[in-house]
Amino acid sequence: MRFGVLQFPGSCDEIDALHAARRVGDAELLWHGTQDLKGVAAVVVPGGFSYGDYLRAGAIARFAPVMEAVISFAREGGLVLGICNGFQVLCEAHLLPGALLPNANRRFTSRQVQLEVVQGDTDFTRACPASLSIPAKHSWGRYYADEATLDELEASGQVLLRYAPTENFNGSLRDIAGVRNAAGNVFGLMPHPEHAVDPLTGSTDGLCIFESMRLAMEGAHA
Amino acid sequence: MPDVLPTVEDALALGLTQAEYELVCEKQGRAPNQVELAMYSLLWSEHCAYKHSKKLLRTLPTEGRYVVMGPGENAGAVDVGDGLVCAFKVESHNHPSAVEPFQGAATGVGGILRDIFAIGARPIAVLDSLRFGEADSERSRYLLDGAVAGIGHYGNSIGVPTVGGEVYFEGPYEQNCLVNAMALGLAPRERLVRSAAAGPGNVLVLFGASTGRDGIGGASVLASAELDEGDEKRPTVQVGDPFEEKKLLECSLQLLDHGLLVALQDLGAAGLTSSAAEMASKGEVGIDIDIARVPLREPDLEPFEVMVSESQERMLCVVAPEWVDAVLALCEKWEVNGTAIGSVTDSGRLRVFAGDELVGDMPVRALVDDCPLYDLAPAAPEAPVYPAPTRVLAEGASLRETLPALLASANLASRRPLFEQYDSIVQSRTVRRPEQADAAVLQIDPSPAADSPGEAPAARPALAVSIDCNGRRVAADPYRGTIEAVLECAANLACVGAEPLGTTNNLNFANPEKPHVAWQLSEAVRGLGEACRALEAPIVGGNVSLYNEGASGPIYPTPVIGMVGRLPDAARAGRLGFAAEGDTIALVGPFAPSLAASELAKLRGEALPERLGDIDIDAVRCAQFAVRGAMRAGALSSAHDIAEGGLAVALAECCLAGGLGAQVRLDAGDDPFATLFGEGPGGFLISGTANGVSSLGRRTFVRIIGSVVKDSLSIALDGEDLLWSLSELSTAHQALAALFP
Amino acid sequence: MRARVLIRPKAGILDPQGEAVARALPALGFTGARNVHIGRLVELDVEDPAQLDSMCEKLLANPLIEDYEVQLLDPGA
Amino acid sequence: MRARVLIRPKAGILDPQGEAVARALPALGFTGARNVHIGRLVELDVEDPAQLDSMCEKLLANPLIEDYEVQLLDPGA
Ligand SMILES: Nc1ncnc2c1ncn2[C@@H]1O[C@H](COP(=O)(O)OP(=O)(O)O)[C@@H](O)[C@H]1O
Ligand SMILES: [Mg+2]
Repeated sequence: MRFGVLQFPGSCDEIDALHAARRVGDAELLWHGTQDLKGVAAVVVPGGFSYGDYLRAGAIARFAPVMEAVISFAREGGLVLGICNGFQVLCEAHLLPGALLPNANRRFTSRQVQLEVVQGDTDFTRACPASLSIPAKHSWGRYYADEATLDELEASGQVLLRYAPTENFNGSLRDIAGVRNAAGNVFGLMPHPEHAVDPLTGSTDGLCIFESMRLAMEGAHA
Repeated sequence: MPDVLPTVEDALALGLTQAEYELVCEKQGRAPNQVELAMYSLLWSEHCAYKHSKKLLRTLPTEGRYVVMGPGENAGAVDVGDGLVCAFKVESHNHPSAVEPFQGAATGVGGILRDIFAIGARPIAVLDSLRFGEADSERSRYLLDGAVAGIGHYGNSIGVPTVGGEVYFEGPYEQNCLVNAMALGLAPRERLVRSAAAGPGNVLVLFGASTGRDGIGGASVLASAELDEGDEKRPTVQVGDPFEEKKLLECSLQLLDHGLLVALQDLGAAGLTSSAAEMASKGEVGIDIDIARVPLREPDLEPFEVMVSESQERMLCVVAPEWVDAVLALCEKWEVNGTAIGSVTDSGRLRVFAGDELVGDMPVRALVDDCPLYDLAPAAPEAPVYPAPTRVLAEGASLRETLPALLASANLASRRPLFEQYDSIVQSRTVRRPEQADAAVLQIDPSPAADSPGEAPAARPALAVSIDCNGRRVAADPYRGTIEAVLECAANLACVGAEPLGTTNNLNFANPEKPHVAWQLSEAVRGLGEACRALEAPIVGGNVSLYNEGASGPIYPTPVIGMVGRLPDAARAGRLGFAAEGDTIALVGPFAPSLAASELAKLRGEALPERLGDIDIDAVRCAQFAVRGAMRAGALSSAHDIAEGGLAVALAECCLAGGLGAQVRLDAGDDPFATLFGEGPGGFLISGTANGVSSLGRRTFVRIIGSVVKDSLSIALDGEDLLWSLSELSTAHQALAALFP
Repeated sequence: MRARVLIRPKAGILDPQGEAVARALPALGFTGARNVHIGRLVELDVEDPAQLDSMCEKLLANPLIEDYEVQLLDPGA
Repeated sequence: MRARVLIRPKAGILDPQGEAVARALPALGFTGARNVHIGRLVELDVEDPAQLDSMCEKLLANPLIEDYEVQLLDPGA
């Protein structure tokens, strides 16, 4: 039951994600230049600035050798979690619908946000309570998809997390903080659950996402 | 190489004096050529040679039980236990930030981070210290916006949290803003590396970004005439690339982990010139550099330009010949350009080649050690140096009106609109974020082993850090004002339960050749040394930035103090906010509030006083000791030091941070305004259970003044009852949001 | 051959940068500016201009949120 | 009148964005791209095109590190 956490040269939160995953299971880093996922049962695409992200967040990272492997892994049903920059990368790689745009407030913003768990019966949220307090920190976090796509995402239960009223500082459409793909095995969110796993450094509300993934991995192997 | 040698006029234009130029000729045994003159002019500049400050700096205490590396290296370092050291330093990027605030501040952060990993430490935190003109000035707002965005851009992108800082708005900084950045890093003790080159025959490897005309500024007078013709003045703004630096950082640390380096040095001010010369000087060796091998970003750089370019994100290392391939291979892994550009020699000379041609040849000693040092001619000013500020608080404002006015003033309002632009939590060490406590607290191990069930959780050692300086108080009294700045840093550490390990400082002053500035500088350094000695918090490094003045006069003297401390258990790190209804509130320490040089005096448009009140450093230290001890023992719910705005502002801050109110009774004293809003060192506001609070009693002054209540702040002052709702205070406190539309 | 790519936010997508500029202009005394939009400009030398469209689709622009326009610049210019 | 402003990093100034794209292109199979530079594109309606230069100097561009070029677009276009 191992998590693999991708490491790009400009990743920043990969060690945090590694340690968060280790609270519920085994985890190791996967270098961006490799195509070998080393048999992990779930992949985490972490936060940071993968390749500097100067052009558009996530635009260059999606072409990394490791992403080719992640794309096949996801197509075969493997669990993939994208956090912040990882979410952007997964959207750019078309593993998730929509795109992320610069924050409506035009600034990098770092803030503890209150989230509502919209779907509690998924591989990423099964262990979560109804609401979570988790930090968000980004400058490109405005979730966008066209109206038809948004309707469909909502109708098919693909919106897993929403910003609670007044918490949506980045201007995400329909307050979307996290979405999954239609198959249900790929999930991206802008807030950072890996930074909410220890009471000493904040809340522990993020742990439930890793815990949900662990349950899913065990279920898949049972 | 041009046949014509530069003239004495060129030397003067480059900032050397006539006498210095003659000394250069004497050391060279001839007139220097273009490359040599460019290099001398930079290494003999105030910035590199500390001509006006070195003698003073020698008076500072630099040794102590925790010091592992003192001044002289890229950063200082202190022992933090478990085989680890903490490296830290503060540095200024004032001038570049005044020219282009975003890039200036961003590259300031980049520069201080390189100093940290140049000694082998992984950067774990950044703090910023900013000064601008009054907040209603358009230029101040432009500079503030750019500087904050730039700091955030660099720190956020490279994955180092910005955990604290300070910003003040005062008229004397209008034409000369200050942008100082401090960084901390951690290293296993055995990974620490020095910058001294050694081993003739060893290879000099330059790695990182390619070299362009960045920051050539002053030296551009040397550019050959043909190139200048018709050319508009070349842009020399340095642009930061945090992604390049992130790779450089990881690459540098891996090179050290693999034991591949003899010495490591960052390229900062004066680029290759200063890095190579410093490395050679510290190792008492010579260095040959072939500039033809330096990777260039644009063609046609002249030899002197390559030597003085301040292109960012570059490092220089010394490698034994047999390890060069391994070094270059690691550079390749991190997609960092690495090139062997020279070698260590036993000649004691710095020789610059362009291919086969020798284009510069200088004794290392002359370059680094022989710049003349100057004595200051200090004299206290006879007339006030700084004009009184404009009055902004209505005449006759009541006690009740004054508190929200202070909370809304630019120097006191919440810094949230700034620090929300910084990632303060990446790396998972941040136990206290901005506005949670007086000092930032970082646990040393971000992923401690899980506690075994049934056993008490293991203690998690942590670092605490604070950066501080109230320039107005230093202007009023450089000696006592500087002592106060050091005491305030230590007080901030005490509030979270931390004991000081070491201190860094950035001396931002105006032109030291002016007697009153020389006086400010020497008085400040005297205070700095005295306070650091008393607190046993020695100086392990720092920076000096002089000539900060504009047409309308000098900046406030601003010796920015950064202090790092340690606490045994992050689980007991103090908070500043009131935590529980019913808790007892006490005023602790030898606090003697006065309105002299206070924030209220500023709002009232009062000129600076002639001096500050006397300070009993020992009594202050006892209070800090008591607060620290009680916090470590888990006896307190909160602790906050009383600073700008005095007791009433401190009370309001504790209320707002905790989302609770307070009910307090005080003696009005001679002047109720001084009682509520007077400032001075040594005061703490603590809360806790009655038992917890009384545990401090024997060691310092403790006055119980009230208790924590639900949702308003009330102060009974003899006959007068004052009441504010939390929402009124909170609205006032958020005033800075208006600066970031 | 020198080429220029103009990349603009798709119509209908909120453009906070453009709006901020539109808000800031009057304060500086510039009146009458409207419909301000901010995008990206990419300029590069290419050997094979036929590749430009696919470069845009794959990397330079995100067709979901951005439109692009390729201009080939006169080599003599 | 519709106007377009092209804002580019000044020659000689480091352009990390352009370098990042130049490095990424070959990996995607696009060879031969050189001198890649990334700037900003501002498009707006103005009443008085004579104001554009001063708008650029004051707000749209950062003249210290950027050059700008104003294009007036044919109103019929
Ligand atoms: N105010 C000061 N107090 C103590 N040490 C200082 C001070 N200013 C500079 N130093 C020390 O002098 C040395 C040279 O500083 P600096 O030129 O800023 O180094 P660098 O080029 O590595 O940034 C450093 O070791 C620094 O710590
Ligand atoms: Mg250095």
